[in-house]
Amino acid sequence: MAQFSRFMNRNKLCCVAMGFLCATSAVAQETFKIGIVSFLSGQAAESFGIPAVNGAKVLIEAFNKGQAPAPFNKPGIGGMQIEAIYIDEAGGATKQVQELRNLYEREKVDVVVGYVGSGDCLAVAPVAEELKKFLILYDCGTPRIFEDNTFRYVFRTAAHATMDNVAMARYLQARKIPVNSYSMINQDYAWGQDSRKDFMLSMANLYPQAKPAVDQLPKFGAGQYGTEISALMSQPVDLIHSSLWGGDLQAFILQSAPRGMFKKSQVVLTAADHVLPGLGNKMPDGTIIGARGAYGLMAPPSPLNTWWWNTYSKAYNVYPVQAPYRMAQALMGLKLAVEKAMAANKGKKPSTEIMAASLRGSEWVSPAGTIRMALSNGQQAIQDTAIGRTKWSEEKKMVLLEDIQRFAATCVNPPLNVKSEDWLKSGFAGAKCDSQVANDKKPKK
Amino acid sequence: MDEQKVQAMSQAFLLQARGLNKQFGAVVAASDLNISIRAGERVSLIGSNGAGKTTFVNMITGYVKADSGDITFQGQAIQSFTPRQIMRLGVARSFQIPQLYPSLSVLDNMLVALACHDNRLSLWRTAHSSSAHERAEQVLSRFRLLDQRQRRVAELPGGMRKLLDIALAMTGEPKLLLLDEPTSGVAAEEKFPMMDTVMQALNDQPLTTLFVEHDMDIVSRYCDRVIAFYSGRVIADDVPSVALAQPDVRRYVTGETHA
Amino acid sequence: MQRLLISSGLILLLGWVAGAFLPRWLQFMFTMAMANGLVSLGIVLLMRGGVVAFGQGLMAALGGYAAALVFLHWGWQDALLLPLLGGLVACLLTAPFGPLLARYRGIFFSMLTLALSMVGYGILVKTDSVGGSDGFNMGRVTLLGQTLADQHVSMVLFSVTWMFAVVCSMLAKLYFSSTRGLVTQAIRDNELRVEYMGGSVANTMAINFSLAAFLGGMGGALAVMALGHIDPNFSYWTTSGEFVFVAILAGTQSVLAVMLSSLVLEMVRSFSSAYFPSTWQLALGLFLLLVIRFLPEGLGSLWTNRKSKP
Amino acid sequence: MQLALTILVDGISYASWLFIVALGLTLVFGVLKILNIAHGSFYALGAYATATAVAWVNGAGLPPMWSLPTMLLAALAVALLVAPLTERGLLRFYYGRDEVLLVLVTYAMFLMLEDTTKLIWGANPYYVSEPYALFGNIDIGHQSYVGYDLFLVLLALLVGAVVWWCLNRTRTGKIVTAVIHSPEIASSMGVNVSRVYMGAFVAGIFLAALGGAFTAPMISVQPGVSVGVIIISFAVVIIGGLGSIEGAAIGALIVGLARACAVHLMPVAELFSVYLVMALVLVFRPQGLFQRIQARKI
Repeated sequence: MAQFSRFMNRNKLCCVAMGFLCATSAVAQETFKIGIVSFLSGQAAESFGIPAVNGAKVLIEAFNKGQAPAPFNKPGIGGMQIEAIYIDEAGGATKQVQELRNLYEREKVDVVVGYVGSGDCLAVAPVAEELKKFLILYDCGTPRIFEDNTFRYVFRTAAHATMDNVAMARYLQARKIPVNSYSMINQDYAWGQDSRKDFMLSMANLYPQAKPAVDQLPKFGAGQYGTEISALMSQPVDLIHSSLWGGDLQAFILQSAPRGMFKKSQVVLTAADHVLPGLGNKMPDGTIIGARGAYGLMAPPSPLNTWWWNTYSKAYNVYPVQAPYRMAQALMGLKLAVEKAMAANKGKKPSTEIMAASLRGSEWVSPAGTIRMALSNGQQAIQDTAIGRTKWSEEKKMVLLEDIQRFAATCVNPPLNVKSEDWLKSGFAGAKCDSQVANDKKPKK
Repeated sequence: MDEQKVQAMSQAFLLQARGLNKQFGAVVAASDLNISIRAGERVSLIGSNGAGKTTFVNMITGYVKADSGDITFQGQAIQSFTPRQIMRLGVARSFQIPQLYPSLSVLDNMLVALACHDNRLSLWRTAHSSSAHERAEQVLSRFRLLDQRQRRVAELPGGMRKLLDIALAMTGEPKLLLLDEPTSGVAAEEKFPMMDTVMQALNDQPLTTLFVEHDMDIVSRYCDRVIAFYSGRVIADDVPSVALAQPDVRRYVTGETHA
Repeated sequence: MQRLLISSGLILLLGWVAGAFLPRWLQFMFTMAMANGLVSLGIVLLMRGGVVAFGQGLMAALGGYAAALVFLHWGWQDALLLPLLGGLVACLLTAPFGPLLARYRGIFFSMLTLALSMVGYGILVKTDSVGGSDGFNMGRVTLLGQTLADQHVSMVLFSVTWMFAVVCSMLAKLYFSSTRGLVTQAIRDNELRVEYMGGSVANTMAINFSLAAFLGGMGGALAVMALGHIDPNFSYWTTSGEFVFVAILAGTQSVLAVMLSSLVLEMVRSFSSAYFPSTWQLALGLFLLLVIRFLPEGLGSLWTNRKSKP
Repeated sequence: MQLALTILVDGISYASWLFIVALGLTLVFGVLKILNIAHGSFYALGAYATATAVAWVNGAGLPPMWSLPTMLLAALAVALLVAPLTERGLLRFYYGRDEVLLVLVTYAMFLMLEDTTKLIWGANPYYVSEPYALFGNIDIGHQSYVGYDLFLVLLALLVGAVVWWCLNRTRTGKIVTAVIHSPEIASSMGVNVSRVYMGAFVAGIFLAALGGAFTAPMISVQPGVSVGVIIISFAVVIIGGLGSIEGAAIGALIVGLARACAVHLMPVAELFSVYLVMALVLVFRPQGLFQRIQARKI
């Protein structure tokens, strides 16, 4: 009982301290408070959450010290020091809605950048809108968010998931890989189900003759794939598609490679770049993988990218993969937008209204290439993407990607005001695939 | 014999058990028991441990199903009934180990009994109505438990638990009352006062009583018929003086009590 | 009875007045706490009969989905109507299971309810028409035909939820002291004797199960109205686990304690995840252990002494 | 026919993995009457310990076969270090409480262990796939299986046999079974019940850790591995009957085969096949397959 009451008192103290903290941050203008929400625990922590948060930490530090290259070289955000609060995304949409409200109204943050889970994004978007607060979704995949609603204060600074599977299908076609039959294994929740649907529709457009064979939907976090692998291998197919990620993907590769699945069929993994550094030579050569953007090994070479690559690698002695890149492009877009807004606001800290207005429809250069807030009235980004083929390099002791092919954003994303699914069913109507950059060198480490 | 006669016979008896058999594994708890009880009788079942007394009571009250044979209560066959249905016909019992609601007060125990007996359980009508309290307290006073009514049963001494257990059985105003070793676990000097209380409480209404008992003094003092069990069979069935005098009874039953 | 009515009336008014002075985030936290509290109240109802439902999340999910779906498809948007409807749907859909579950006790009751809720979870994840695992959003409710402005919505939802919480608590209190309520406690102590007294254990258990379902559905609907979003996680076992925890923390002796515990849990979780972002589970777990260790009878035992009836 | 064979093999190999984990769960419940949600966390601990230990063995340049005993030792270490700590320092304060309350206690333990593991090993994935290649591949029908998976089947059989023998053929086993039946009587017969509790808990945790240890080579060890095994091993012991060894075996087989059938014949049903089986069994055998309802003396 004693401990118990003491515990409660500590919480009361917390509240008081917090109240005071809010008061100060409300009057003081020199800080810009960002709430950053991502997975710090659970299955998505290792592959997405923690790398993204790590990325945010180094980048914000660089921003505050003014060490980032132009045009990001102004210290902090327009001179305001950035103060970040990190929240764990684990625990379901219900918890996220509550914590988002607490971030805005208790912690008084100026903007929240976060959310990997599509369900979480769907849930929090209307809340930010109701509170008229600035919200940037940096990662989650589902197209539904902006296709089913219109928002003014909610943005997504990364392309939605449709791109991943369209690009994959286009890659197969561009590389003239024959596909007469294909099997699939995707997790049995929205991400997996959507990826599966997108891929089938894309294949129907580009490989009308290809027949889907085995169609596996293991539950999220299954861990054991022996049975699924048997099912997949029970039918000889040209191609095996999967949108598995993180621990599930790693387990799947570790268990299926020894059984010769990667030799029997061409395996394509739409979101697999983040497992390469860990898996190393356990990653079978010749696997075609996507990174949900031109990220990591597939990022277009540029001074900015080299800087980002080196900064992150130095801090965590592993190179950045999709998650940190996505976080970086969000924070960079935010920084520029806010600074533009401040300029318009005579150097004073701008209101949410102005900040949102200046991010809306804007575009900026990120380590992964140009990000354009092109869709859904300028709230939803499109970006170039790339697909590559794995190759273990003995001397570098790391998995490299070869046959990298880039796809222009307009080639793999639906045009303005067209729903992804309709676009897929329409046979990619209105896609512009002119500016295709073929394989080039990956940035030096 | 033909149906009418069976009917007629069983009408004459309040309770009738015919050809009851029950085995637990190798143990024979009842073999071809034929027992008939007339209304108003005070019968005591005696026998050494494992002779089948409690099993017989359990079979009558539906806790144990007989392997074969049938039981009629007021001419109605009840061997397939659940304890609940049998109780509803007017058969109440007390237990060797008092079956009470330890976390509730004595009064609440009675209120539960009343609520169940009235069989009109309500989601809103309070269980603590003044009429219910009256009825409960009336029964409690008959069993000399009135001043204990606010105590939690868990805190009651053994003798009082026994009384309350019987009191609960009585609230149903049963036609047949079965007492399973009412004095077991009660201190020797308390036995008689306790049985007096019980018997006075019973005297208030015409009630057939069947009780399982070890103490022969209690048997000869409080009942007018004795049925002696030995390994599942009835070895004697008569007025106490006669029954207790029988050699078999002396050998197998009372022998161990007065050696 | 009068006393109960008057006191609840006062509590209701007090809550409304106090709510108006709370910051919005706290208003929302209260709203969620009350909504969840109602779900847990259902568990407490069952606990008084000696069983703990580990699948109460399913009830909340059913109520929530029902409310959200009629909101979207039939245009029933009234904040007072939806919770009742949610409760009713949860109650009716699960009623068939009541008699079955009434046969189970202890860990088996818990596990069977858990299994059912997980099957429900699976089905919801599978159903694209309700958004699969991502669930879907529900718009803003109306109050007696009035649409609600941004700045009012959180206060209105708080008031509505508070009202349902208080009314249900009052009814629960009434039920606890009713004949069936008393028999429920007797069943926890000794169901054999209840049967021997001619009371039907099965009926009582089944009825409690349905009442619990109603409260769960209502709580779920209220939560969804506040969140504006529903997804299958409502029916996931960890969610049910939190509801159970609130019930245990409250104990079976006081209705007020249930709402309080629910609030305490929200607070602890929110602050620990804000101040120890990567070790909040550690903090929460520690808290659970301390409570179970030092408050075996639940918060309620702090102000209701064991002897007196609840 | 070919399909039937594949289903059988897949089912059995999944079942054997499940059995090792579930056995510990059912043992702990049988003796301590605790349905341990934290079981999954100990499974994870076993996997992490293995990751560290085997990495060290490989680093030391020892022959790969050494990694098998190493895994065993890793599991043992977890059991001997962590189990007594949690049992003495935590669980014993809650003995005799209601079963469901204890479920919550272990739920809290689960939350805490999740973060603790993260604090010790961080969030990065660990790989120890070397042992996975130890036994090469074996062809059964048209399928090529990894020898290691089939080795797990043998391991499961061995573990099952050993536990069965200990419980039924040794004096300690007799004592344990006595405690399972009635702690009161056992202690009145002079059995040191708390010692038995401790022992059983250590054994149970060892089995959990063992499961984790031997799964580590086929997965990437990282946060969240624990969650996956909890509910499914619950299903197994509930189906088999809480506290029953043969029950755990049969339960694991049922679940493994049910899942294999779902995956091969009706992939869309995989998500809830297990829960359906569990619900069905409970409906027809409320106490699980290997538990009988004992009448109470009145």
